[in-house]
Amino acid sequence: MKTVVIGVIGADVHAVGNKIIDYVLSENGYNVVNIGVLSSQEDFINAAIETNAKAILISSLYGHGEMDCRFMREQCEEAGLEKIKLYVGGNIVVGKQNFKDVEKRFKKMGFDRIYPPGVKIEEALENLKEDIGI
Amino acid sequence: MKTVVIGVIGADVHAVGNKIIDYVLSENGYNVVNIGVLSSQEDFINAAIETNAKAILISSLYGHGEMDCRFMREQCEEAGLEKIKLYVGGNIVVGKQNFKDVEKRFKKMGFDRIYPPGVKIEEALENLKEDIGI
Amino acid sequence: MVKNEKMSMEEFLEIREEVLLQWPTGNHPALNLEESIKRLKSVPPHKNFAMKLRKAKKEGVTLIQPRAGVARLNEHIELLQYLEKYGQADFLPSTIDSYTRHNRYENAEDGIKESEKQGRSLLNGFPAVNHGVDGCSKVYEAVNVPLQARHGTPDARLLSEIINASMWTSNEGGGISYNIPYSKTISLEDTIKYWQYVDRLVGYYYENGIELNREPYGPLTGTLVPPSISNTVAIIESILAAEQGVKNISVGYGQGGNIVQDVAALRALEEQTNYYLKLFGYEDVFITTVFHQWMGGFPSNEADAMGLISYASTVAGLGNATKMITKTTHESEGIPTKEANVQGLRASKMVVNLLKGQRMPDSKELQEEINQIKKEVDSLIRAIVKVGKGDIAQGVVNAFKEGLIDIPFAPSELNNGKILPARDIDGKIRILALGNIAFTDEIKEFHRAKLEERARIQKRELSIQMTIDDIYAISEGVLVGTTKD
Amino acid sequence: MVKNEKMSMEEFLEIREEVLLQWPTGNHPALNLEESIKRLKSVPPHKNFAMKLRKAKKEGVTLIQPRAGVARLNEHIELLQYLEKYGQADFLPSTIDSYTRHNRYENAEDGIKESEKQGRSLLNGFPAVNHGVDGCSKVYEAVNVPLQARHGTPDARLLSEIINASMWTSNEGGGISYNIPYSKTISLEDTIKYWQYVDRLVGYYYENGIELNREPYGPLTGTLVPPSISNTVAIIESILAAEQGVKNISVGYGQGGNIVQDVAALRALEEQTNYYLKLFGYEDVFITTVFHQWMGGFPSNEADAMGLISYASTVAGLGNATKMITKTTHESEGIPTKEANVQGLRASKMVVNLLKGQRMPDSKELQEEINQIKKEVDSLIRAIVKVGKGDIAQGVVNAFKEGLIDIPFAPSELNNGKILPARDIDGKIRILALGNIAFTDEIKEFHRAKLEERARIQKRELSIQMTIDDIYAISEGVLVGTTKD
Ligand code: B12
Ligand code: B12
Repeated sequence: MKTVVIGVIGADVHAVGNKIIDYVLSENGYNVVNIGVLSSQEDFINAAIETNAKAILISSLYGHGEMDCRFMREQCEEAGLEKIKLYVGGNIVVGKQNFKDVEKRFKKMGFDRIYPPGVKIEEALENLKEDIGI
Repeated sequence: MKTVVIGVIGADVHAVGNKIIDYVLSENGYNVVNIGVLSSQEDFINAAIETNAKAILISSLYGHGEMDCRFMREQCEEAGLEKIKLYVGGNIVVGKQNFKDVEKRFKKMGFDRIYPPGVKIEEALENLKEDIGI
Repeated sequence: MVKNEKMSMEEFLEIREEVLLQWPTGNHPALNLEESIKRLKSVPPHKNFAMKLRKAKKEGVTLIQPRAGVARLNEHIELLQYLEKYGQADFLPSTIDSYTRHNRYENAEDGIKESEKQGRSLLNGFPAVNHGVDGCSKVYEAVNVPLQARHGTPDARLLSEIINASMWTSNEGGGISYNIPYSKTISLEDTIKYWQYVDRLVGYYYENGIELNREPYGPLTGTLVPPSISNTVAIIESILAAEQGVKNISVGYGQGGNIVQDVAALRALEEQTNYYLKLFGYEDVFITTVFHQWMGGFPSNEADAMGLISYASTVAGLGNATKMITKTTHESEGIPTKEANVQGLRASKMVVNLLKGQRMPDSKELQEEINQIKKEVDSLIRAIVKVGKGDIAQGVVNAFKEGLIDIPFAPSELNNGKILPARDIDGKIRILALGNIAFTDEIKEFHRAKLEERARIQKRELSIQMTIDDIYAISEGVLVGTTKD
Repeated sequence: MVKNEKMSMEEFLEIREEVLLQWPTGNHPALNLEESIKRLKSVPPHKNFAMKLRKAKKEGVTLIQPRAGVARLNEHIELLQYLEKYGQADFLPSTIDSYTRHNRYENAEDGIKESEKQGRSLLNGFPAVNHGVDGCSKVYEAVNVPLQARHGTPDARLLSEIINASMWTSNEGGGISYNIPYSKTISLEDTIKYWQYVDRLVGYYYENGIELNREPYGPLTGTLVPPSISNTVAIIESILAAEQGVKNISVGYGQGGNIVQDVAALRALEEQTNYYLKLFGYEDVFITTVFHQWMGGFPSNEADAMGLISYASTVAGLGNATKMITKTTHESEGIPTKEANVQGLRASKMVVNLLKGQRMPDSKELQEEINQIKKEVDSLIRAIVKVGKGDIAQGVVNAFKEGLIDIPFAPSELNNGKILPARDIDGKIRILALGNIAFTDEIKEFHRAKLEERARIQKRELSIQMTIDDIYAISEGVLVGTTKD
């Protein structure tokens, strides 16, 4: 059983999606470590190290995602998490923006997969299986 | 008391605005000759000749205004109505079009004043006073 | 003299010969009745208007239908496909252009040519007669939902022949509703006859195992029409249609603006249509209701229009209409683009979906309004039957002559044109000047009292200015007009 | 130990000194209370939230207010002016950014700088504390309608000081409603204290002749919250505020989706807030209701969103809410542009205007739902008073601890998090898993029966999947979710 860390980054308290992601990934055979809302980059990284997770799924809904996610990849590498997959989804920027641009910015920041608003976790399952197996 | 001919041109049966125009112009001191809906260019011209009208106010709501109004100015001239003022209003073309373009097309056809959708007759009163007095 | 009597097959076929000669497209192999029966039998249930309505009624849902029509065939097909795909339209229309409505097929032909030349539609609808069975059948083949002709044609006999043979399974209109609001001088005797023909055709198909839907046109002039007047017309036209053998009828009603009155009108309409059909001896007619989103002058701001469209959808849902005709954000300006049409459809669909299964609960106010409408309709129908000496067709002709029934703002010279509607203080539509309308004294008193109440509260006089203010009101974002001076 | 007792002036002033030191902008001459009283007294009635609400309540109209806030002062002012001018907003907000909500003023400062640099807002709201009294007063001067801070801040003491001194005459929030849905670990004792301070400030102004409005935050997590739960929180927060001397309170409720339940919830909320305030000895508190357009996940299609927004407006009108908070067509995507915000406002305004004076008539179904909600609220409040040994503040703290009151999907660890809501077959929100919620057996049985009925009709099991389907449902254009498998 593969382990994934999930949580909501920054000063963000949107809890609904997080609870559903927890339920759906668990139902689909993952060991889910849910650090919940209001989580810092360190919280994600520590949880991943402790549980030997294969992927970190960051949710950001409230708009500050771009600021909260800066240097996440670098922090992971510093902590020795070289091969960990980094996903981000929700409403990760402020306002209705062209998603292609947003994706580019987050790719540059080292994220492996970036999801636009409205992509449900059910739809991302395939990617996860592809990237880390079950 | 100045006389004006009003009516709805072509195969158009929109009667509500026509009834209001009749009422408002009469209230405001004009002798209104209302030839009603489904009126042809000849109907307008004959009424104007018979009543010595100073202006013809054509309504067209249903979209065929552009076709129905072709050569109206020429017909007037042929009938000896050289100085008559020609107004047109309502929804005079098909669809939501740029009004500047529409105005240009109708100016070219010899109309003196052209009104976009939503201009109520009350708002055109000033123009009428200016053009033909009361 | 027109009578409410089933047209004999001989008479029908005799007229038919002439009708098919009115324009070259009347000469088409599919217009052989045996052939058209075969074609219509091939229509699957999901593309049959009558069947889809039966299903919707059973499920208690409100389905949606836009208005749409352009001059050129290919453009028209693209338009309908777009509305089906992106607008989730449950039914598709073909709104017919105004030249065709007045049987001016030459003008329509010019319109098509001019539209081809300019690459944009110069007609305000789809000229179905000119496109003929070939064109109309292509439209049918191109879509996956039932098709209906929507028009306003006093004499729609050739049009109806063509669209039915093209497997369009519904047709809007009626001898009154497509005359008085849509014409100036054509006699009611004539238009009732014309529509008896149209209905007889549908009845004939029914005898041959094909159920088609017919829809009397409910909103009439779309402008402050009191519910009892439009409901009366819908009921009469249903009776006239039933006599000719029509078995699947949708009665329509245009939004008035007050939600209680509108729900009451829908309920009264359905109940009384069923009641009167039975009373007149028509037993197995299947009735559904159609709600038209606000038919009067629209606000020009597009967001305002969306608000109005969605509010109307709420009423249709709570009033349990089986079908709703949608408007668009371009309404006040001109024929909508397909994108604007889709916006109206989607907003409407969203609302009726959320209201699935939700109804306005029964209440004293609702019941009172239902009773009021029914009382008025009873009063009008009684008068019509009386002046028709028992014949409802003859009754209608005479009732209009005497102004016993009178449609506000109608262009027709056959209409008395003496009544003036206005809203009461709640926004319910009442009648300010009653003309010669066949209401009992009690009803007349009720209307006067309601409008005097408004005059008192608004501190203004009872006058035509009230009506004018109310005509402008909704487009200016209020329901009950306030005085301008 | 927190108690529902009026804070003494000494304690208030003592805390105040510390609060004003939390960030440099706390040091401003206008924050001298004598000075701020003078400033607040200069606010004309049309810019005073409390007064405008009193007027609206008297006239029976529904006024509208958007959400809006950006990082930079000038941009924020332009935004509000735009919403007032083109959106016809009756009240203006300043939605506060999330860093400020968590008292992370350094982060907010970074956000402002970064926003200046990039020329677009990188914050999700207006950082009022950082902009201080000078900035906030400029906002006040720039608009012609009352201003309110809308946020989600567990400790909003400094923020409240600054906005009140800047002549913003309303403040949203409360010790429960701005804790449980907006925080993870902050204790209720603390947040209740913080909000007692905020209320005490308002009470102090009232003692000095200035009436300000306060608004407990109604929708909580905005996600399938059963009306009795949010109403209970609103009532409790009203009592807590009244104790501190607040006299003008707006209680809020977020649209659930079923129109009868929503109207019932609004009516029960107003009636019970008044009832309980009197019961607890607070006599002259003026209560209005606020209706929030759908607070859960929105549909992504903009026309769908317009439908939902307008449907919500119909409910607010028929339910006679005095204020409505509007949403936009960008809701599912991100902070709206000003144009999108205006569209939502205008559609909303159109609908509430058309519904002016129209109410949902009383009916058996409505009355039953009102009674049901009231019974549940009574049951919850009784339990809270009991575990508080008569003190409502203490009661809330203990009730949350024991899960007697429980808010679905809340992020807070203080919340039991054991209840799961789901819709019954009519779309009314009921509770599937009841956790330890303080309902009588009769109420529990009612909820079970309602959901079993749905399970039976939908031929599915009672499970968490029902809840999940319902969470997605409205954004997918239906009210009651259907099973995915
Ligand atoms: C009510 C209505 C009807 C009623 C008319 C009842 C009747 N017999 O009167 C019914 C339902 C029958 C109807 C039918 C049709 N209609 Co119609 N109708 C309307 C609607 C909703 C309101 C019109 C109205 O009464 N407004 C209130 C009055 C007071 O305003 P008004 O007519 O605009 O007139 C005022 C001003 O325009 C101005 N004015 C008018 N003329 C003039 C002239 C001058 C010189 C001046 C200064 C001012 C002026 O002063 C008037 C008083 O203030 C409009 C759309 C809208 N405006 O919201 C569509 C509309 C006019 N209809 C339209 C169409 C296409 C039709 C139909 C072809 C098809 C259909 N949709 O069913 C048929 C046509 C029938 C025919 N042969 O004419 C289109 C026209 C499209 C276009 N131009 O691109 C419109 C714009 C709707 C749309 N967006 O598609 N309609
Ligand atoms: C409910 C809600 C709230 C509730 C949250 C309650 C709670 N504690 O959970 C309340 C009312 C408290 C709230 C508050 C705020 N909110 Co809010 N909220 C919403 C809303 C309406 C729905 C969110 C939701 O629950 N959706 C349902 C769940 C199931 O979907 P989801 O969260 O999107 O998650 C799914 C997918 O996105 C995906 N997913 C999520 N994360 C990830 C990660 C990965 C890796 C993958 C693969 C998938 C994935 O899977 C999830 C399950 O399928 C959204 C707008 C919308 N979507 O309609 C705004 C929204 C998210 N909120 C917003 C904002 C700004 C705020 C506030 C700052 C201000 C305000 N409006 O009051 C505060 C912020 C508080 C804070 N500090 O965080 C903005 C964000 C703007 C932006 N990004 O530009 C939004 C988009 C609204 C808007 N358009 O303005 N909010």
